[in-house]
Amino acid sequence: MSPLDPAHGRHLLEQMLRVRRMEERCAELYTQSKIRGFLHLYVGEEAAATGVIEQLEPEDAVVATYREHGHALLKGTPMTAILAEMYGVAEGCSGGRGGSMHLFDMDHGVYGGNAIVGGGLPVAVGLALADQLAGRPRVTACFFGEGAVAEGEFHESMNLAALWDLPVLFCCENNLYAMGTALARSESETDIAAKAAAYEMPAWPVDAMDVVAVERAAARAVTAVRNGGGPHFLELRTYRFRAHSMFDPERYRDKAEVRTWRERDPIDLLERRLRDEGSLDDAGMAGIEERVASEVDAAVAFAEAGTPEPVETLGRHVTSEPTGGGVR
Amino acid sequence: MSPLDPAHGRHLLEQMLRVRRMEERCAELYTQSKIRGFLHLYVGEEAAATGVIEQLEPEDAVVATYREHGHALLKGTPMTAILAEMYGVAEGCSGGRGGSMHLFDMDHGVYGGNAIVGGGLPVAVGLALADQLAGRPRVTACFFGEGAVAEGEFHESMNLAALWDLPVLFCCENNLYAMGTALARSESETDIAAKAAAYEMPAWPVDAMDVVAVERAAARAVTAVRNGGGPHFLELRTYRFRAHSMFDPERYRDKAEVRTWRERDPIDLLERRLRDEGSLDDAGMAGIEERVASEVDAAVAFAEAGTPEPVETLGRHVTSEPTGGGVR
Amino acid sequence: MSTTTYREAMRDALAAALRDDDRVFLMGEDVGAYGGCFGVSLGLFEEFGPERIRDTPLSEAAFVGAGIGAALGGMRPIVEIMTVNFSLLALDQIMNNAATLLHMSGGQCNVPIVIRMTTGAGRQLAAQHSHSLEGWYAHIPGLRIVTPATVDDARWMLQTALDDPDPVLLFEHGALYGAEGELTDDLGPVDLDRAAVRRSGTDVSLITYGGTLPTVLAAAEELAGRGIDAEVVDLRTLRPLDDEAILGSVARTHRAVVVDEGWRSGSISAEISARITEGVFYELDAPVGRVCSAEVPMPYARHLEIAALPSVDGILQAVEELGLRG
Amino acid sequence: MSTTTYREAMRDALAAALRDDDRVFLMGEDVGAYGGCFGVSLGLFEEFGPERIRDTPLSEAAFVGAGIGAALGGMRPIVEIMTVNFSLLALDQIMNNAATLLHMSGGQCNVPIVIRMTTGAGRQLAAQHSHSLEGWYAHIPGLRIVTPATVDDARWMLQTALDDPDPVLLFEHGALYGAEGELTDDLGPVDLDRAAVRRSGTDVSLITYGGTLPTVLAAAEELAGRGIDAEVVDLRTLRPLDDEAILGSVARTHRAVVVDEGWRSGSISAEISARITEGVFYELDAPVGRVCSAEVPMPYARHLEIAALPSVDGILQAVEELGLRG
Ligand SMILES: Cc1ncc(C[n+]2csc(CCOP(=O)(O)OP(=O)(O)O)c2C)c(N)n1
Ligand SMILES: Cc1ncc(C[n+]2csc(CCOP(=O)(O)OP(=O)(O)O)c2C)c(N)n1
Ligand SMILES: [Mg+2]
Ligand SMILES: [Mg+2]
Repeated sequence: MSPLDPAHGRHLLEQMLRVRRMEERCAELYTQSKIRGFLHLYVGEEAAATGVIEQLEPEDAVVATYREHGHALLKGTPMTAILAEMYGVAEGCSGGRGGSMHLFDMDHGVYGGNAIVGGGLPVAVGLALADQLAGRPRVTACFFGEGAVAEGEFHESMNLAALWDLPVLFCCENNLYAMGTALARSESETDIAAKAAAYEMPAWPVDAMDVVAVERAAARAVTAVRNGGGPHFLELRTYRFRAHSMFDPERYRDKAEVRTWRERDPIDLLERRLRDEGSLDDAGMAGIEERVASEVDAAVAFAEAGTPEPVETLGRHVTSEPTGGGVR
Repeated sequence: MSPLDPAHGRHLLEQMLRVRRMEERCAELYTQSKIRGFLHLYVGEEAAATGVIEQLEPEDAVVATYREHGHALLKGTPMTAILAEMYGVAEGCSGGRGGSMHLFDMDHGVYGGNAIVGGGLPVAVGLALADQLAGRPRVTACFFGEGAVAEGEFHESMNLAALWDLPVLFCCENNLYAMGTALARSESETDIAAKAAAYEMPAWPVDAMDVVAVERAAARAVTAVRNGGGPHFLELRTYRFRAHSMFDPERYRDKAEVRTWRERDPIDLLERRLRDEGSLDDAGMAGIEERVASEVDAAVAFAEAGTPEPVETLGRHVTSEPTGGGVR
Repeated sequence: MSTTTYREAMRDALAAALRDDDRVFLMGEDVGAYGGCFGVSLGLFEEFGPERIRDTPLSEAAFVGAGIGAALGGMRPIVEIMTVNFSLLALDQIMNNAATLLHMSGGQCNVPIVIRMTTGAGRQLAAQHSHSLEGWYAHIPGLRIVTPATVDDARWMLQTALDDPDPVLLFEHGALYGAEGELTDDLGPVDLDRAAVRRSGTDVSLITYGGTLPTVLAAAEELAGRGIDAEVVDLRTLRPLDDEAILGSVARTHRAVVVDEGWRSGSISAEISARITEGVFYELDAPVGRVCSAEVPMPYARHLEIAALPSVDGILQAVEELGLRG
Repeated sequence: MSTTTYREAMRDALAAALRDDDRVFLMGEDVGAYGGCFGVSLGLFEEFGPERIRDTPLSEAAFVGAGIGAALGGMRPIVEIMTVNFSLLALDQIMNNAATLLHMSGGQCNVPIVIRMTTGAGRQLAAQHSHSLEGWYAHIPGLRIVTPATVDDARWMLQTALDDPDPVLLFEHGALYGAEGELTDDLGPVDLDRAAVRRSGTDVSLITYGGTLPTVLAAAEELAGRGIDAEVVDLRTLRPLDDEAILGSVARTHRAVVVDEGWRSGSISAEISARITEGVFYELDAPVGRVCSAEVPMPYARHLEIAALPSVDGILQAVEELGLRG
């Protein structure tokens, strides 16, 4: 293993930490009822989105699920806009109408935030189709959990993308559970990457607790996709450290299993490696933590200062016509 | 190739001919507007259903598509009831309410006649689930075209059946076209049997112009399914000699291609073989044709003599309550 | 009589059905090991095991279709769909098969399935988890649509639904799960063809069902304080509608407001309004009023969500618009 | 002016849109090599090639979803679903995405897609190919539902639909394809917000759309012979409804019958009836009548299918029930 470029390594660490610390604060805010609805945390899985999105260009597109705070942040959505969204205020990236599960930010290529499992895949295929038709060298990265693999929309989308050679990168975040359902209880074939063979799509598994491994795989895949190599598929093997959502009593898995996975916390792994390679010391780490903390603080302050949309505008954005706030 | 048992060989030939001659008559009746709606003929594909259904027990179940006249007939539905159904009369196997695309006959295990491509697969899975739960050694054979493979319901059903080890036999009638869409224009991976690997389901392709080959494959698969071997998958490679339905001008394929396939007409192939093996002579063939012709004549006469359901009963069978013909 | 929650009442109903009839099984996403997305089936996995409390993959079309097939095969499946929005993935199976097989087969293929799902808003789950589509489903011939609103109905409707030889869709409003109420022991199967008058009154009929029943009862209380005596009709079943109860009530009160959480245009309220007009036009002292949800995909923000939903104030205003001032 | 069929008018509309705007493409099952299930797109494959006349696999959810994504990506996709019953497979994408993305994203994500599909009965295609669900779709906020009934509308509505920044569902009644009519050259984009009065009259408003317009016009002729002067309103767009046109007509005639091919309960007719009651109650000389399809999955047998559908006789009877006898 050759040493990581120190600056880049620290950058990756900071990116993951931004996601982690933001979400830890979200969890607190949830218990204070500042954030409501469903809240799905990405804690433990940060290396997956970080490694992939690091390889994307600003104009590239991301389609994600309800567990997408990290994806939006890493793609460029300001943390302020994300927190404001969870507060349900006008300054949120979706104007307070979407909430935690529906972060949108077209300026940064963030196309949701789709809370129907599997529902984002056809949309990602369509974005890629538009790019192909328009001759744009854009890549659409579509994130989804391994639970989505059982859905018909997964299957149909995989086939369309492969049949039409579309520039999509399918990123399956295999964290072994769909809510309480372990992979082996939902798939007759548990080797997710192998499923891509049924569509003649290049696919391979990646240790997604190792952000560097993810980045390496993503680099290869993104390049291939961008250069007309058709859709690619990454199985990002990861683990969710926390409950599925804030309501989940986690009856379906062992504490010991969680403990074992926590030993491979992607942030700890990278921190250790950087320290081992002499690229990070206590002061460096403290600097990162401090920057991140102040970004989180600022985001919370921003959200706290947000303004609710006037109730009179309830009917806005149902259709595009300037309806003056009325309901069509 | 060891010679076929003569009696069994002639039986298979007669079964295929029953389907062929019945459908040829249907085509005529369609041009006379005796039969209406959509009419999808199985001409050229008879060996597929014949070979498989020959291996089923009377209590086994069949779920098929809108191209299911042969399946119903072979499973035991009287030709009279089939013709009457296409005439839309009360004596039809679905009381005239289903028509060509919706032949039902619970007494013979015929569960439709489903005209939503892919729509029968989940139902077949459910029938098998009921059998498994009830401990019945029944097999459900589910027929569908290769076009259905692109549908999400195909994928979901394959996974459920394999995951739960259900006694279903999936029979994909690969006739290379879904209406006007050639297989290679609809699937990125055109090896249909290989797709079953994504579900860890035993699967293999069969030359379905050869009824004996189909029977052999079906024997193996049905036995395995019945003995708790879980779902199996047969790719029945066949060809449709006629148009998709009576409306299809067949702009999408070469006449030459059709001619080439017609050289392997499953009925001719078997007839030739039986003659070569000395199991069939002109008199024998004439006898079969005669029996079949009179069955068809009788069926048409039966349908012609059928009685339309009284209009007052329109609302029957919407719900089960004896509604006295009213609409709930 | 005892006090219990709607959630527990529903769970008791499931447990009783599973105990009484070997053909009954429960199938759906996370009904087993997880204990049910909203905790309804908690503990059933332990009692009845993984065959009868069957966790499914995320495959709404296939497992609803499998329920239909299992029903054809003689079982009595109860299929749970977590949230009504996800049921759209299974609509082909629900409309093209469950609702249609009996007719298409000329009366051969009964489909005795019960499909349960959570419906409704109020928990800030936004536009893909919050809709109220039960009234929309009531458009489909061949289905029975039931909407238990009380603890008793949560406990006692399921058995009637299971006894129905045809498909029943049972909608549980998410906001009701935690609601407490009096449970009548041994009430026995509910007559699903009959609406229930939850409060008698003479001045106006407030017609509702499911999640909005508590709101309507609160509005009726408020009206009582203003000297207006409202009758509250809980439809219970949206298909078929109990015309006799609806028209009977309006014929007595001469005024009606229909309240439901569906979007207004094309809502079940429209159907009820049309039927009232058709049935007792000359009894009406004022046009039938409707209080529905605003026609927006449900927004996340709390104040917007509240504004989108039927409220006591909205009902009071609708009553006022009938010319009733107490 | 020239005479043409509805099918050809639709094809001309498609061809013109494809010629005018590079962002437009047509996608669906067998729209290309086969020439379209009902022959609508015949010849377009040859003119525009397989990229823009794009045959899809049988994957309704994915190709409708891909149309949504392509629309987000700046294209103007026209997605064809062969028959309305198959659209149920795509309902998740239609309701949870197409209709919802704009709102959920706080106004960022327009979805300028046009989804065309064949609707309706009359060709003995039985219970999985014959339903009329356009009125049912009109329940969904965020969608525009249009139903061309004439050759002119078949030719000229598509462009307005494509110009709409939001999703439009365009329903073509299968029985209309072969219908001939006068085509107005260069009529230009139709105002989809406006219903059209297809026949003026003073005694009763017959309100309809799409496939039942010819039946209603025939009924109006018949009524004229009996001395009853019926006004025929073609709604054209089912969402949003043109309240002004509807209420205006009824305010003049004081009587209304709504005719549509959907199942009666929860039909768009119910909504129209409710709105008329709400809007012009005191103008009504009789309750609003409805003529809809019988609430059965469509049977195959010709006589049963005919009996299930709205008919001239049914309309005449409904008019008679309003107390109008000419
Ligand atoms: C179609 C649909 N069915 C069910 C749900 C409820 N649900 C939300 S998340 C989830 C589990 C998904 O698991 P997975 O795809 O592995 O993603 P993860 O949550 O593990 O990231 C379920 C069942 C849903 N949102 N959409
Ligand atoms: C869900 C759905 N989409 C489209 C159709 C229209 N359709 C009927 S048959 C058919 C082709 C099916 O091809 P395949 O599955 O290969 O069966 P085959 O007709 O070749 O036997 C199509 C597109 C349908 N009936 N159902
Ligand atoms: Mg997961
Ligand atoms: Mg085929």
